Formats: sequence, structure tokens, C-alpha cells
Amino acid sequence: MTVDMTARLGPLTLPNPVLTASGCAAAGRELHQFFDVAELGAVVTKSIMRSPRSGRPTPRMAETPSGMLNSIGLQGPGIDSFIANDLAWLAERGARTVVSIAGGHTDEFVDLARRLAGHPAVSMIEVNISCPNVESRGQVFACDAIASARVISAVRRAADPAQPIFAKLSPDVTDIVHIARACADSGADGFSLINTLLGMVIDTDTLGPALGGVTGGLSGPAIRPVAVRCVWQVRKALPHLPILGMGGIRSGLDALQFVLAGASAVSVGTAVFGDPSAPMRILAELEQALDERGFRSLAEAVGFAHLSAPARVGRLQPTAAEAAVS
Amino acid sequence: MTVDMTARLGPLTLPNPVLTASGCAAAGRELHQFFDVAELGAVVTKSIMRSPRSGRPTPRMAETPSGMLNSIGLQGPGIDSFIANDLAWLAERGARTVVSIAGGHTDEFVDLARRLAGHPAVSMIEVNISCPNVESRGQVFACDAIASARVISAVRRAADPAQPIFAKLSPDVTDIVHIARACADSGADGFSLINTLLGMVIDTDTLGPALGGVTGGLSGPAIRPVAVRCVWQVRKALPHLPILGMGGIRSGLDALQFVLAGASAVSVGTAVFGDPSAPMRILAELEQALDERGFRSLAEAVGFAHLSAPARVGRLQPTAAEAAVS
Amino acid sequence: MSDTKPVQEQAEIFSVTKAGAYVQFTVIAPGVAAGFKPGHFIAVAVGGENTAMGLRRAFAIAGATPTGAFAGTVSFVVAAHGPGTRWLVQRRAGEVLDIVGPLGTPFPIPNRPSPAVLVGGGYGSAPLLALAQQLIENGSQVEFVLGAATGSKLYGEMTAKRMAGRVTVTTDDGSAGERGLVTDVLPAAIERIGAEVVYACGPMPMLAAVGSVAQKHAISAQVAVEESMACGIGVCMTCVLPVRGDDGKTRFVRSCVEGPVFDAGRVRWNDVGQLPPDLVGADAMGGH
Amino acid sequence: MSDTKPVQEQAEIFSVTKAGAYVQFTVIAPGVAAGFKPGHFIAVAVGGENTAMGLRRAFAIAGATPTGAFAGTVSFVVAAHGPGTRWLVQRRAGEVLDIVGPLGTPFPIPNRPSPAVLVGGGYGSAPLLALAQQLIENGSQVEFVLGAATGSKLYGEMTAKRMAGRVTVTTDDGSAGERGLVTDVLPAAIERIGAEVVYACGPMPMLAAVGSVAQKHAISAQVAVEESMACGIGVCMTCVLPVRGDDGKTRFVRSCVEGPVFDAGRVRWNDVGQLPPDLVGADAMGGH
Ligand SMILES: Cc1cc2nc3c(=O)[nH]c(=O)nc-3n(C[C@H](O)[C@H](O)[C@H](O)COP(=O)(O)OP(=O)(O)OC[C@H]3O[C@@H](n4cnc5c(N)ncnc54)[C@H](O)[C@@H]3O)c2cc1C
Ligand SMILES: Cc1cc2nc3c(=O)[nH]c(=O)nc-3n(C[C@H](O)[C@H](O)[C@H](O)COP(=O)(O)OP(=O)(O)OC[C@H]3O[C@@H](n4cnc5c(N)ncnc54)[C@H](O)[C@@H]3O)c2cc1C
Ligand SMILES: Cc1cc2nc3c(=O)[nH]c(=O)nc-3n(C[C@H](O)[C@H](O)[C@H](O)COP(=O)(O)O)c2cc1C
Ligand SMILES: Cc1cc2nc3c(=O)[nH]c(=O)nc-3n(C[C@H](O)[C@H](O)[C@H](O)COP(=O)(O)O)c2cc1C
Ligand code: FES
Ligand code: FES
Repeated sequence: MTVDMTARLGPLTLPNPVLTASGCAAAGRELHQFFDVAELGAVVTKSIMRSPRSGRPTPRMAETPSGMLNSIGLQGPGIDSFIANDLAWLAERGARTVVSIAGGHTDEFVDLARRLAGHPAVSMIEVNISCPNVESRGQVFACDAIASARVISAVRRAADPAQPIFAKLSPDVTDIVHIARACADSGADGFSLINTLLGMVIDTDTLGPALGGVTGGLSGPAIRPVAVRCVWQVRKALPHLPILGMGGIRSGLDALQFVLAGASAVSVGTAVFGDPSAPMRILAELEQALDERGFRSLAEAVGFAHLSAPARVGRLQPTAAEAAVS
Repeated sequence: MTVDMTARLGPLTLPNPVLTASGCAAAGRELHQFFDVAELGAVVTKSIMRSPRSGRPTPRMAETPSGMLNSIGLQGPGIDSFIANDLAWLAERGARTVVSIAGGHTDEFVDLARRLAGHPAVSMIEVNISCPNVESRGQVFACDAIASARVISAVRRAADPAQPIFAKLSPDVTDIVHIARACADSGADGFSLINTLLGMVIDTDTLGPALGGVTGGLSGPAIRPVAVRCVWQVRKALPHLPILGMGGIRSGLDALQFVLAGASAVSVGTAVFGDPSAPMRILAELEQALDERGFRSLAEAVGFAHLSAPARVGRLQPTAAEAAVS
Repeated sequence: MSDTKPVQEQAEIFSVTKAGAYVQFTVIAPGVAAGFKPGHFIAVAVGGENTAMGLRRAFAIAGATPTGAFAGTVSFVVAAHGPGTRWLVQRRAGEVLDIVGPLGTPFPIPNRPSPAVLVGGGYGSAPLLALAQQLIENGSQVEFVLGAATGSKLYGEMTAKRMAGRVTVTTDDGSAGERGLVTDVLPAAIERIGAEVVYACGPMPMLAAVGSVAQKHAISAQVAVEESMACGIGVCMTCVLPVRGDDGKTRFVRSCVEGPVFDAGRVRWNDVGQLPPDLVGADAMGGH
Repeated sequence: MSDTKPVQEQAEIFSVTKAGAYVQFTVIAPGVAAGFKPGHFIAVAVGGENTAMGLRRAFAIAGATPTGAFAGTVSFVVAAHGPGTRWLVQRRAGEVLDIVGPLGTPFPIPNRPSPAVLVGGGYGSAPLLALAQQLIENGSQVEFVLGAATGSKLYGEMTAKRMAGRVTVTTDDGSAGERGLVTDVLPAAIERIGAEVVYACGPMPMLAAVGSVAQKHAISAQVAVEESMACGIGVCMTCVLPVRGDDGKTRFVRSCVEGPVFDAGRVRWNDVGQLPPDLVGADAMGGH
């Protein structure tokens, strides 16, 4: 098996395209008990904010059909402790790191980007704009093109030019391409798609909301079709910008769907809860799936599904070719 | 078991709160082989348009984790044939009928409403505005408050005053309450929540979109948390307007979640494909669940989850009460 | 819609037996068995409690024994294909399957004895065995043509021989019978018995080819198709094919209700997966 | 974080036995067994292939036999509660479970012999049996208090008797032992042996009550909690409890890593499910 798995996320090149997802791998320490986190495309860390945050009251999760709801509320130690402890640990391990940052207002994002400037362990910054904007009654930045643009352009100006910044978008919008365009025009180097969908479960014993936070974020295989659709739409509209795809990826074939739809790399989130070594398994499965389909490199497969059926057929293995033409 | 299951949808009163979902029961004929459709709260018919429609090319469906995608494209015989055959058949059977109408522009909705005026078999009109508006590059009406308001006010004026009209909204919007308000201000008598989420599957054999329509509508248990959240938000914002809740309902407890969140009745859609007699089973399960929880009527339970925990506890069975206070 | 009323039954598995590359099930389902006619299919729930697979899987009924000394049984043949069928072939005797049937429109039976060639591709021969028996009972001469990619994917050859005597086998790889396609040997079979009708079940390209062979011989071909189905009972409209009606107009019709058996001459095989502009209602699709 | 490294193993079920209202599993999991200390738990995948249940279920390890003549085994006790545990109690010997463990921080063992009372509520007594054995080995006197809603929901009474001699049983309905709560009889037990520590596992309200009894006797209570867990390995932050630290400040800490065993005196029981304003980082929650 000799598929070139090198993943290119704009200016950033990674040895392979499988990353963790923000908030589903903490800062890598715990998963390192199951596999060497330096073997990941990169570790994507839990969204960090300026100050320590308690997060929301429990219960913080509810299992749902082929998914789960979470309302963690961005619990974290704050940027200082994160850099001193988590980032230092990741640097020691030689793990490539994508640092996810979140803020309540534009300035907080800017401060965070500045604090990370020049840090050797930081391969990229993921800007989690799928979080509430305190300055507009808690409306999520990513639900408003102007607020999104403001954050992204400010972060791009403040951040280390050597550190690409990806805008992480919410699927809970009328037109995700519209938001993506605004971010692209503001200097985003790429996109992370998608964050969770807003959902809710009623506990039929307590007869009230199951989560302490009332609503929560829906993740897992249940949302995969929505995630693939978002990747497809953004890739179609902005083919020149790289996409980090995520949402319900549990197997190599799931990951392949995202790659074919236009993702240059993928994040594995909720699947880790069910299988701590899922990222390594998925990487192996993806490489084999690409090989079986006659791809010599990951790059060849990125966005392949956008080609016309006839254009695709040449490249397919017999069985698939039949399916494609029949 | 003596729970009063009478369901009130604004001016409309139904003997029970379990309906079929538009497009998941055709016009009742086929399900009538499995149970008497006159025993349903009502039959909700497949969205009908003015003229016969072929619908989209196949493949039209893809199974997804705890859900499915469909891209039927509103195949149908057109309103004349519908009234002459389907509606007549339903009338003969004494089945209460909610007629779902869809249009490419406001005039088409208006014509359809006029055609249904005075028809004795029509209990209510469900206005499926989750379909593309040909006059604005195929953008879905329900994704734009102004377009939604225009359709709803026009239909309300054209429709038989004796026929309540419910606006069926799409969850694929930034703020569903904003759309709901626009519809309420335009005279909607209530809401049907929710239609499918836009999704996509890539076929990893053909390496292209799995559906002939490229994207499709995601339904089934996978979307239930999103549906419950939409019902909760709209109920909270517009408590005086009734809601017909739907999205992944497969059991009586699923239905109870919607009722507690604020739905006065529910539609069972995709679950019918897995279990043709699901609506009758769900009705029985819901009645038992209400009884076990000490509700004497369905009406008591509608929106119950919006009460504070202490306010709820009085009404709960011991075990649940503990859970609620602990 | 088929005139027999489908029922939903919790069917205990009476036996599970391997048959080449396939697994044959016999389940106790008196209600389904009672209404069975060759060409009918069943829809089986898969995955068990808490499964992520919400849709039923469709299988042609290979045979049924109506209720007599014992409760009626229904048999069907499963090829492991994806997760649902993989789950199914792991079931064991004594377990219970949730099945709905009989579904669809069965094969039309000529009202007078008429020589017929039955063409089965892979497990497609399953429904043809019951059909052959019915035809023989009404005095028709029948001959079989069975084809598959390879020998292990043939089904029912022995039973066919026992019933019909003459069975011609073809495989793509020549591992059994003659190397080639069923359509290579079909003309000879038709001529041998002066067939007045051809019945076929198998992959769509084969059905199209059988249709044109029959047409060349100016006889009708009744073929059972396989289209992806969400509901199997006619309520969802996922399973449609472009089929010419008596009025000469082509419509998308449901293969789970009007089919799975169609007159091959009426199916627009080359337009499957397309939206031909002359299709009734295609004009209305413009905006969408 | 616990010092023992968890592993993921495909563990064959060696035995499944009913124990009152519970089902006890023994599985072959040498890697988990090797690292086991009393108080550790495992996370078990449920539902099988194609399940809609993506999250593992947590179970306290009741005991482990390290690899010797035979491969190491791990045992745990399951109460059928919802779909995941209902699926689990239907498994049979010979089937394979995907388990991760040992997880969490085990019970602290005093470095010198110290009399201890072990209080178990329902299946909560499971992890205490292995603990008792370890305490006895280090020369500590132990006594058990086992409670449950009703007799059938007691677990391990016989084993406890064999090990510790003295076992006091309480049930809410009086169907076994004394009618009442474990905390009614706990003080007497503490005084009887001059206990220097209380260990407990069971429902949260019981743990809180045990904590205050211990406090009244000015001894420490080490309790194993049950919080809803999505990952069980410390990456998701769903399982947090408000716990006072050495600096006197209260933080939300992960019960799957820093716990499940906590010093009862440090857990802010009344604030569980709340967001106390003095919690570290609560101030930052304002806007959100
Ligand atoms: C009328 C009819 C009769 C059939 N008879 C038989 C039979 O006798 N023996 C047999 O082995 N198979 C038969 N099939 C095909 C069988 O239904 C599919 O192989 C099966 O549904 C695949 O399910 P899966 O989970 O294994 O595969 P998946 O690909 O995972 O199925 C995913 C979804 O696609 C649908 N699907 C996938 N392939 C097919 C297909 N070929 N036809 C219809 N739906 C499909 C499934 O129903 C499911 O909803 C028949 C199909 C039809 C429509
Ligand atoms: C550290 C720890 C040790 C445990 N030890 C045991 C034991 O020895 N024996 C035993 O029978 N049970 C034990 N439990 C409880 C057990 O994990 C739950 O009963 C089980 O997860 C319920 O799953 P379910 O699918 O049956 O119920 P559901 O309510 O359907 O579960 C839905 C989701 O909620 C979570 N959940 C529900 N109830 C609990 C709970 N009480 N605690 C944690 N998560 C929950 C599940 O993990 C799942 O993710 C323990 C829990 C923890 C955290
Ligand atoms: C428990 C949990 C916590 C999460 N925390 C964050 C976060 O802090 N920042 C963020 O950008 N996304 C967060 N996410 C979203 C994931 O990164 C990911 O976008 C989403 O879960 C979809 O991927 P998945 O289905 O593979 O989990 C979180 C998801 C979960 C389940
Ligand atoms: C095959 C299929 C066809 C549908 N057709 C329509 C339709 O014509 N009009 C409409 O308003 N909703 C339609 N829907 C959406 C359903 O009415 C329902 O809103 C949605 O599927 C969520 O409910 P469920 O998860 O119970 O299916 C369709 C859904 C499916 C699965
Ligand atoms: S499968 Fe639903 S209509 Fe045919
Ligand atoms: S359960 Fe995930 S951190 Fe504890």
C-alpha cells in the first residue's frame, strides 16, 4: 500500500489527514495512553479562552440516536495555564498542534491569537466562532456574517503570519456559504466544518430538559449527512480554500466521504468516546480505501465527487465503475 | 387508563394527537391495509402542487445512521387528481385529513388553498413552505421571513376561514423563531415543526453523490434533538400558537418529549417505513406514558417542560420526583 | 396495488441453510404465506433493538407453504451485501424476524398453458422456482436459464432441474455451465420450446437485455426489478422507475406496488436514473 | 490522572451469572486485570455493530484475577437500567465485549493498619469486596454495612460475611436486615471498631449522608461516585463534580479521572447540578 497521505491545509502540510476534534481530545494527554499523539495529523485542542472557565452545570450530556448532546460550556483553565502546561506537554511530545480559540468578543480572540504568536508547537489556529457573542445578546458569532468577518479579520491581523487560521463554522445557519465567503474575504486561510447542531432532549422522567444547559450541541454519526453537505457546498463555492471536515466520522469510509466532498483533512470527535484509538484506526482504513479505489495520493481524492460521473469512471475500480455507469 | 387524549390545534379539535407526516403516508390508502386510517388524529397527505410532477431522478434515498436522506422532489398527481381520487377516498373512509400544499410561487399556494375551500374532508391545511421559491433562484420560502410571510398571508386570505392553516417550517435557518413570528403575524393558525434537514451522502463506490438530486432531506431519529429544540424555542416565543411536532418520533416516549416541549399533536413520518403500524402503537404508548406520569389529559402535558423543576415535581411519579429534585 | 393485503408478522426462523454464496431462510409466517403468489416480496426489519438501521430490507419470496398440518412458512434467499444483510445472515433458527408481506404485484400467469423460459441471475432465480411450479401446474412447459458471475453465485439449479428438466447454466467466468451471459443462450431456449413468454429476475442490466431478446422474438418478458426501497409498501416514492402506460405516456411508477414485476417492454431501461423530458410531470420540475 | 495506564481489550465473556436483581460478568481481560486496584472502573461498548448507541457504559470493577495459570479476568456487576445495560444483560458466555480499563483513581489505602467501615448501596458494594480484601491483607479490621431499596437489590452479602465477619444489612422496605438507611446503623459500626475511615459506593444522596456521618465522627470518608460519563477517559468534561481543592477553592473536576473516588468532605454535594458563584471560573460564565 503506497498512497501518499500527505495532507495540505493551505500553507500547512501534515504527514496525514486525521486530526482530533476540538473538545473531544482535551489536550492530547489522555489519548496518549492509547497511541502516540505525535502520529496524528495534528492534535486539535479544546477551545481555550482568556480566563479560567467553570463551564455549565451538570448534566452535561445526553445520548441520542447515533449521536449525543453536550453542554460543556467551554470549561477550561484559561490561556496562561494552557500554554504553560498543555502546549508545553504537546511540544515535548513533538505533537503538531492546532489550537482552538474562543472568545466572548473580538478583543478576546485577538488577545488569544497574540499569546500564541511565535509559539513553535502551534501549527495552526482554529477560530471557534460557533460560540456566543456577549456583545449581541449571546448570539453566536458564526450565525452572523458581519460578526464572523470582524473576528476573523482581527485574528488574521493579530496572529503570527506563519500560523494559518481556520474559521470553524456552525451548521445552524440559513446559508453557510454566505458565512464562509465573509470569512474568506476577511483572510481566513481555510474552514473547519462543522461544529455541533443545536439540539435538545426532554427527560421523560423529570419531565424537563435533560441538560443543565437546557440546549446542547448535537454530534456523532447522526449529523454526518449535514456535515458532508456543508463541506460540499463550501468546497463548491470556494474551491481554492482548504477544508478540515468533521461530523460523525467513525470509519475510514466515513472520512472518505468528507475527502471526496472536498475536505483536505478530517477531525475525529465523538467517535473517540466510543473508541479511544479511533483516529489511528480511521487513518489506516482511509489509506486502504484510497488504495483500493486506485488513488495514488490523498490529494487526488480531495473534492473528487465534484467531477461528473463519466469523468470519475476512469479512476474507479471495476465494481464501482459498473455502479457509476449502470 | 382514562387519559383524555383530545388534541386541540387552535380551532381544530382531534380525538387524538397522533397524525401521519406529509410524504410518509401518501394519501392513507396503503396504510389502511395495516390499520383504519380514520383512527388517526388525522392523515397528513403528501404535499400536493397544482400540476402533476414527476419528482427527481433515482436514486431517491440513502440510509444514514438512525435516519435517511430522501430526494423525492414532490412527485405527485396534481391537485385535480388529488381531490378527485385521494381526498374522495379519505372522505369515504371518514378519515380526518390535513392537506399539505406546496408551490413554486405565492400564486400557486393561493390557487391550491382556493381549490380546497369548503371541502368537507379537509380539517386543516399544512402549508409546506420548506420548498424552493422559483422566483428567488430556488431559495426555500421558509428560509426567508419575508417570502414566508407573503405566502402565509396570501394563503390565509384565500383559504376557507373554517380551515386552519399551519406553516411547516424548515430547521435549516439561523433563527426559526424569527421565521415563526413572521408567519404568526401573517395569520398562521399554528406551526408544523420540523421539515427535514438538508443533507448529503457520498457513495464511496461511485465516488459521487449517492442521490440523483445530489442533496436530500434528512429525517428519522437522528434529527429528533433538533426537532425538539425547534418546538421548544417556538413554544417559548409564541406560547399562544399550537404546534404539530415531528422529527424522528418512533415511540410513545419520543412523542412525549415533543408534547412536553410544547407540541399539541405529533406527526409520525420515517418511523412508518420501519413499522407500518407505528402511529397506532405510538398513540397507545403515549397514552400509557401520560397515565403513568399522573397526567389526566394530554392538554395538561403540552409545554409542561417549560415549568420550573419545583413546579413540575408536584405532578411527578415518585421515581421521577427524586430525579428532579436530586 | 396488489389485491392481496400485506400483514406484519413476528416470524420465528424455522431454518437457516447455506446455499452456495447465499443463505436461505425459512420462517413461520402464516399470514404472509396465505397471500403469497410468485413474484411477491417481503420487507424484513434488520439490526434488532437500538439499531441505527431504521429501514426494512426487501427479499423476494422463494416459496411458501400455506397453513396445513403445520403453520404456514415462507422462505427467502439472502446475499450478504451491506450491514443489513450481514446482520441477517448471522441470525439463527429460533430467533424472530419482523417481516411485512406479501408485497408487490406478482408475476402474471397466462390463463391458458403457454411455454415459458425462466431466466434467473444470481439469487434472482429464487422467485422463479415457485413460479415454475405454478406454470407447470397450469400445464405450461417451462425451461430454465440460470446465470451468475461465478458458480457459487448460482441458486436453485438442482430444484430447477427436478421441476423443469431442462436447465441451461451460464457463468461470466465459466466456472459452471457455459462461459457467457444468459442472453447468449436465451434465444435457443425460446426457440426450443416455442416460448410465448419469458420471465426473469436479476440485475437490471440483465433484465434490460432479456427484454430485448424477448422483443426480437415478439414475445413478452415479465421481469422482477430491484430498486432501492425505503418503505416497500407504496407510501414514500423512493422506488420509482420510468414505465410506459397504456396511454403510451411514461410515468415514474412505484416498483414496490405496481412492481416489482413489470413488462420489460414498458420499462425505459436507458432512462433509469434520468429525468426524460417527455416523462409526465417532468415539465413541472423546471424551477426545482 | 491515575498512574495505571488503561488498555482497550476485546474481552471474551467467561461467565454470566444472575445475582439477585443483578447480573455478574467475568471477562477475560489480562491487560485490565494487570493494572486493577479497588475503585477502578471499566467502560464497556454496548449495542454491537450498527448500534445507535455510540457511548460506552461504565461499571465498577468488582474484582480481578491477575494472569497466572490462566489469563487474567475481570468481573463486574450490571443492573439493567436502560437500553445499554438491557443489551448487556442479554450477552452470553463466549461472546466478546469491547472494554477499556482500568479507569479512574482507586480507593486510597492507609499506609498503616486502620479499622474501616465499608458502606455499599445496591450494586455499590461490588467494588468494596476487593477493597476489603486489600485492607484485610494490610492488617486492617473491616466491617460492612450494606443497604438497598429491597432485599433482591443487595449485592455481595455472603462474600462480605466470609471476609469481614460482621455485616449489617438495611433495606428501605425491611425485606432484609433492618428497615431503614445505611446511615441509621453506620454510627454504631464506626464506634464498634473505632473506625478511622469509611469507604462507600452507591447513590449520590447516600454518599453525601455517609460523608456527614463520618464528619461527625471526625474521620474521613472515601466515596466512589456515579456521574453520567460520555468518554470515561478524561477528554470530554461531561462528568464533573464541584470539589474543593487543597487551596480551598472549588472547581469542576472530572469524576472519571480525578474520581470516581473522592474524599466526601471535599465534594460540594448540595451544589451538584448547580453553578455555585464561588466556583473557579464561574465568573467567566456570565455572558454565556
Ligand atoms: C423487490 C426486491 C427484491 C429483492 N430480493 C432479494 C433477494 O431475494 N435476495 C437478496 O439477497 N436481496 C434481494 N434484494 C436486495 C436487497 O433488498 C438488498 O441487498 C438489501 O436491501 C441491502 O441491504 P444492506 O443493508 O445489506 O445494504 P446497504 O447497501 O447498506 O443498504 C442500505 C439501504 O439501501 C437499500 N438497498 C441497498 N441495495 C439495494 C438493492 N439491491 N435493492 C434494494 N434496496 C437496496 C437497503 O434497503 C437499505 O435501505 C431485493 C430487493 C428488492 C427491491
Ligand atoms: C464510575 C461508574 C461506575 C458505575 N458502576 C456501575 C456498576 O458497577 N454497575 C451498574 O449496574 N452500573 C454502574 N454504573 C452506572 C452505569 O454506567 C449506568 O447504569 C449505565 O451507563 C446506564 O446505561 P443505559 O444505556 O442502561 O441507560 P441510559 O440511561 O439509556 O444511558 C444513557 C446514557 O447516560 C449514561 N448514564 C445513564 N445513567 C447513568 C449512571 N447512573 N451513571 C453514569 N452514566 C449513566 C450512559 O452512560 C449513557 O451514555 C456506574 C457508573 C459510573 C459513572
Ligand atoms: C463533548 C464535546 C465538546 C466539544 N467542544 C468543542 C469545543 O470546545 N470547541 C469546538 O470548536 N468544538 C467543540 N466540539 C465540536 C467538535 O469539535 C466537532 O465539531 C463536532 O462534535 C462534530 O464532530 P463529531 O461528530 O466527530 O464529534 C465539541 C464536541 C463534543 C462532543
Ligand atoms: C420520503 C419522505 C418524503 C417527504 N415528503 C414531504 C412532503 O412532501 N412535504 C412535507 O412537508 N414534508 C415531507 N417530508 C418531511 C416529513 O413530513 C417530516 O417533516 C420529516 O421527515 C421529519 O419527520 P420524521 O423524522 O418522523 O420523518 C418527507 C419526508 C420523507 C422521509
Ligand atoms: S419503497 Fe416506498 S413507495 Fe416504493
Ligand atoms: S467522562 Fe469524559 S471527561 Fe469524564
